[in-house]
Amino acid sequence: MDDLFRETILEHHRHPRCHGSLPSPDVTYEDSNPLCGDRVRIDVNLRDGRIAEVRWSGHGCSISQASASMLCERIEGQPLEDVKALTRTDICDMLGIELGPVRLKCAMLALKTLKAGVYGLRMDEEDE
Amino acid sequence: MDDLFRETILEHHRHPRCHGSLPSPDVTYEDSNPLCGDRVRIDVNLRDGRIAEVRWSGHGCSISQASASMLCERIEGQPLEDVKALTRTDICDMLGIELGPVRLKCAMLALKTLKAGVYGLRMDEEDE
Amino acid sequence: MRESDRVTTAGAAPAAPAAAFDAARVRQDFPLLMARREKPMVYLDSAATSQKPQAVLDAMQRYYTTCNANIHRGVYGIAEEATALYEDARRVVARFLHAASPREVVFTRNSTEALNLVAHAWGRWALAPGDAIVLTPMEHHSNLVPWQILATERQLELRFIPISGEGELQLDALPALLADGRAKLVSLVHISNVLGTVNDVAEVARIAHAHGATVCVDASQSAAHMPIDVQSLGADFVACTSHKMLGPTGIGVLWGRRALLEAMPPFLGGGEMIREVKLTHSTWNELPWKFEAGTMAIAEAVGLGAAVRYLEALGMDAVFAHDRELATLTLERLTDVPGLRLLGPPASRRGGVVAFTLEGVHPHDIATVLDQGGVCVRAGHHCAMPLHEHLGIPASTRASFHCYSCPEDIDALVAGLHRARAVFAH
Amino acid sequence: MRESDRVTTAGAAPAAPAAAFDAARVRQDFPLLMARREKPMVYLDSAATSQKPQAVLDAMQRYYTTCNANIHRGVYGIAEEATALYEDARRVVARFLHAASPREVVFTRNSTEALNLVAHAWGRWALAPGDAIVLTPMEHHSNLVPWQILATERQLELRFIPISGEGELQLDALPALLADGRAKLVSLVHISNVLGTVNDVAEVARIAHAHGATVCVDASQSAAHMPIDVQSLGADFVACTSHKMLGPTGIGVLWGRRALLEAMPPFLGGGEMIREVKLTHSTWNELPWKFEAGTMAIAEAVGLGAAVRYLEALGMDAVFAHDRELATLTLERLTDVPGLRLLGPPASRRGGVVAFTLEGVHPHDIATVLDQGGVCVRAGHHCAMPLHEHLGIPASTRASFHCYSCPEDIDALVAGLHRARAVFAH
Ligand SMILES: Cc1ncc(COP(=O)(O)O)c(C=O)c1O
Ligand SMILES: Cc1ncc(COP(=O)(O)O)c(C=O)c1O
Repeated sequence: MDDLFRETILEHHRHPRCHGSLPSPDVTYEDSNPLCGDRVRIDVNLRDGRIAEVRWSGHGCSISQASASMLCERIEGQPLEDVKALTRTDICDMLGIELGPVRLKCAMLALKTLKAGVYGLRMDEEDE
Repeated sequence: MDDLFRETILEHHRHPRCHGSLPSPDVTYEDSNPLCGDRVRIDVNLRDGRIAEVRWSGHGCSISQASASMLCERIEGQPLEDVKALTRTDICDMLGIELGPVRLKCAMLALKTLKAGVYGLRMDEEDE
Repeated sequence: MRESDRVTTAGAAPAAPAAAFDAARVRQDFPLLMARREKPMVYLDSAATSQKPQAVLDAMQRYYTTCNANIHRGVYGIAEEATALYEDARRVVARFLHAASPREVVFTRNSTEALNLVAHAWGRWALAPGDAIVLTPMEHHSNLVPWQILATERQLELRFIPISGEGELQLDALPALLADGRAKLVSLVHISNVLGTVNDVAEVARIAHAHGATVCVDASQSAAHMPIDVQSLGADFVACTSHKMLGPTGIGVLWGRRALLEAMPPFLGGGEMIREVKLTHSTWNELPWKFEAGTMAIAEAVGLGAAVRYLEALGMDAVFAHDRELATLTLERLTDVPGLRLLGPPASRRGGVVAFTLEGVHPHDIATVLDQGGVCVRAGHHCAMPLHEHLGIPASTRASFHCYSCPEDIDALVAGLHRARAVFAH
Repeated sequence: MRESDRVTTAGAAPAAPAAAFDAARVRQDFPLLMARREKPMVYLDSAATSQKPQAVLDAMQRYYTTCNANIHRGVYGIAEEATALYEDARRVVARFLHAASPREVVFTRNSTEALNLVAHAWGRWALAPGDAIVLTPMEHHSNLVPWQILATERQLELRFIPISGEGELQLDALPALLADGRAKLVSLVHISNVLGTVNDVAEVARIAHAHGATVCVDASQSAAHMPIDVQSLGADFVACTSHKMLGPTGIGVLWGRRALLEAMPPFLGGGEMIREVKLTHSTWNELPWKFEAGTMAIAEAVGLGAAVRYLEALGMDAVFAHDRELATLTLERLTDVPGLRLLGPPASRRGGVVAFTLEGVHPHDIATVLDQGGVCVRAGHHCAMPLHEHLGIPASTRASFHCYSCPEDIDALVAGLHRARAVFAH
């Protein structure tokens, strides 16, 4: 159990942070993982080049949902350029686990959705 | 050399029997082997339920051409029902050699053409 | 059967003929399952792909090391051998499916390509705007998406046979779907890869044919697990896929009625499928080669031939009985797991596939916990999103069996499910 | 290179860098060629299909016996391993072709399917009635028939770049073929599988692009034998096929520019290539999976990856130099055989393919006599009927080489040709 279900992942899964939606968000974007159906929507308000508020919702496995929760908790209030610089490595560090190519897609869904929504950015394969 | 190029095959190849065409044949049919391009045309005149005259032409390897020559020599004057009964085994016996699946198609081209022309018969896989 | 055999067999298994099937012994033919590992391998994902017996690997290895050559056009020794092996595999598959002739057996890449072949070559030729195609909501995407693409392109209507809450076709509704004569095709799955439901394809074919519709069957799951007789099924096209049949990846089969295959235009163009090529036009080869463009999966055909021979030696009746026995046991054992919802019909009407959900634990997480105990199951939509939508769930967890699966595998599954509940208990 | 390496290499082969390539040693990696037989095996049909090194067979065997599982959707250990191996093969192929990204690399069944994919997905999307496609008369049927089918369906015109008597493209004629702006595609073979001609694809692409036409390259022969850089070739699509590249049957590759692949609709529909499926419509997955429907040739991808690594270790420059050396030698030696007519250009402008006719002896008969001496060559139209018609011959005999071919193979060929003349002397 120790590896994939670290207590912090289970904790975020049980008590997700920044969960929900924003009334009239500056940006809202939704994406899914075609292979497993995990789905994440992220609402963002921007102010002064920062992520002022962020809320997420969705369904899927504990990895995809905990990753969304941790990511949103981390970026709220952060400058956009720091968010833009986030990579696969940051997500893996945040989760604190090693992932194979299939579960990695679950883990990366939230960041992918965020970047596509906020910057219209497509992540290239190095980041996935 | 002994196997495939028996003297009788080479002999028919050098001096084909019933070679040429008929001025106004009752039946004329041409077919080719799509895999190697061997081609045979057979002209037939029918009389009293017999193959009265038969001539063939074409191009291809010694097996396909010798087989056409031997077949035509054998069937000229024969009753149609005997011709209809000819099978793969008869052709192999006539050539006197064992053939793999690829060369077998060369050997069978003349009989296939004859049957398609005279009876509109499609040979099933057992005969090929 | 010789007298002495009969005596021995009868003596060994007087009341339970299925006991003749010894999965523990069968298992020994499968090197992946027998390999020494840190934790034991409990493979319960045969509906996704099956493991391969040594005989299949050996057949391919032998091909590559003794007679690898391109086929049909080489006149030298190993090319003749390779051609003979490839065409022999076709004959073995024809026998296995009870095809009228090997000419009705077309090799494809997989089931998906076989179904696309029907959609492209038959569909674009036989269907006109306003026609309809009848499908079911339990189709694998491979028997859904090709028809959606065709429907958009040709302005066809898609109709669906309704299914019951247990996931069985409601065939009383079929005549009404066919009544206006616009439905020219009924295409359906034989065994659902999620529900395990065994559809009554013969009855569907009877009704469809009575209304003049052609019948296409996705036998991806069934051909791998039960006897298939394309004649008595009454279908016009049947698709199956080697990698679920103990054979290699990279090859599948389309069986079609000869008259249909002959009338249809070809699908892919290239070497092999032609009779004569000019610069601007061509004529087509005979069946089945008309549908086989370019260098085919030769080694894979040889491997599939060996797999089919292996299955024939086991006996498909026995394989199916074994699957169903394990499904029965699994359904029984899973009722002990709190919060578990079973999908699909009772074991008596299904194949070796059992899918379920577990309250409060996402299927991916179940599969991950199970994996930590060495148990391999599939989690997700199993390429059947519309079915999951119909069932009101985003995903499910699925255990599936083949001839090498054992009751011990199910013990490990049940233990893993209890563990998953514990990990995710709130 | 470390200093010590440089010294050693320089010391071992001071004047002849090609001598570093030791075909006799390479040959030992190929079990089929090394197997003990009654008569020695002289394999001169590598343009039809190549033999496979042990490393390729081992990679596939290892896949099947340690981590065979369906990919992309399994979350358990061996499914993650299988997915990683499959996607690693894609990365290796991308590197080999110098693709900008692995996303531009689509796995297909063979070259033929890759070219059909372009004709179906790009062609039906990009071309309208009245448009034209420019081809050459030296195309393999696989790069001819798909365009013929499309041309008939869409009322397109086919145009052909003329070729010289020696079988080389007359590129001065190309601008005129493109001048009216109706030609939207130029599709041509890189190395002819009959003539051996190496076409100047980069120059064709330059001219075509200047006229706004897209460029598709059939690299079936070239990718197996010379360095390919899709960037410097300037093509938009490139097709190649594993079984000629020392890899297994059952898999091929389409490389395409990312922007084009993204804009095109999908080809085959089914599992894997979708994002979301509803009952009556679907959305597509990202590249490259949008073009990979159903369970792909997983073991074969692993085998192809191993083959590409093997080729990279040999060095594609060295492989091509070796091919050309053997072609040079063969052309020299064949001039000694009376009645022999060589097809194609001088060795300095060709790859490792030498086709010819012999007066008075049909190519099939030549191949059969050669086979009796253990020499495997191909006889026929080599899936290039229009080229043979252009050359005024129904068929030809072809000898072709790969990294394991040796000068002794050519001795055996020449001896066999003298024998064939003797048998068929009138
Ligand atoms: C030039 C050329 N193009 C296309 C092909 C077709 O390759 P495949 O049969 O693997 O699709 C071949 C080989 O047969 C070839 O030599
Ligand atoms: C019912 C069903 N149909 C079609 C397929 C597709 O098979 P393949 O991926 O081999 O084309 C599968 C398996 O994935 C299946 O279970």
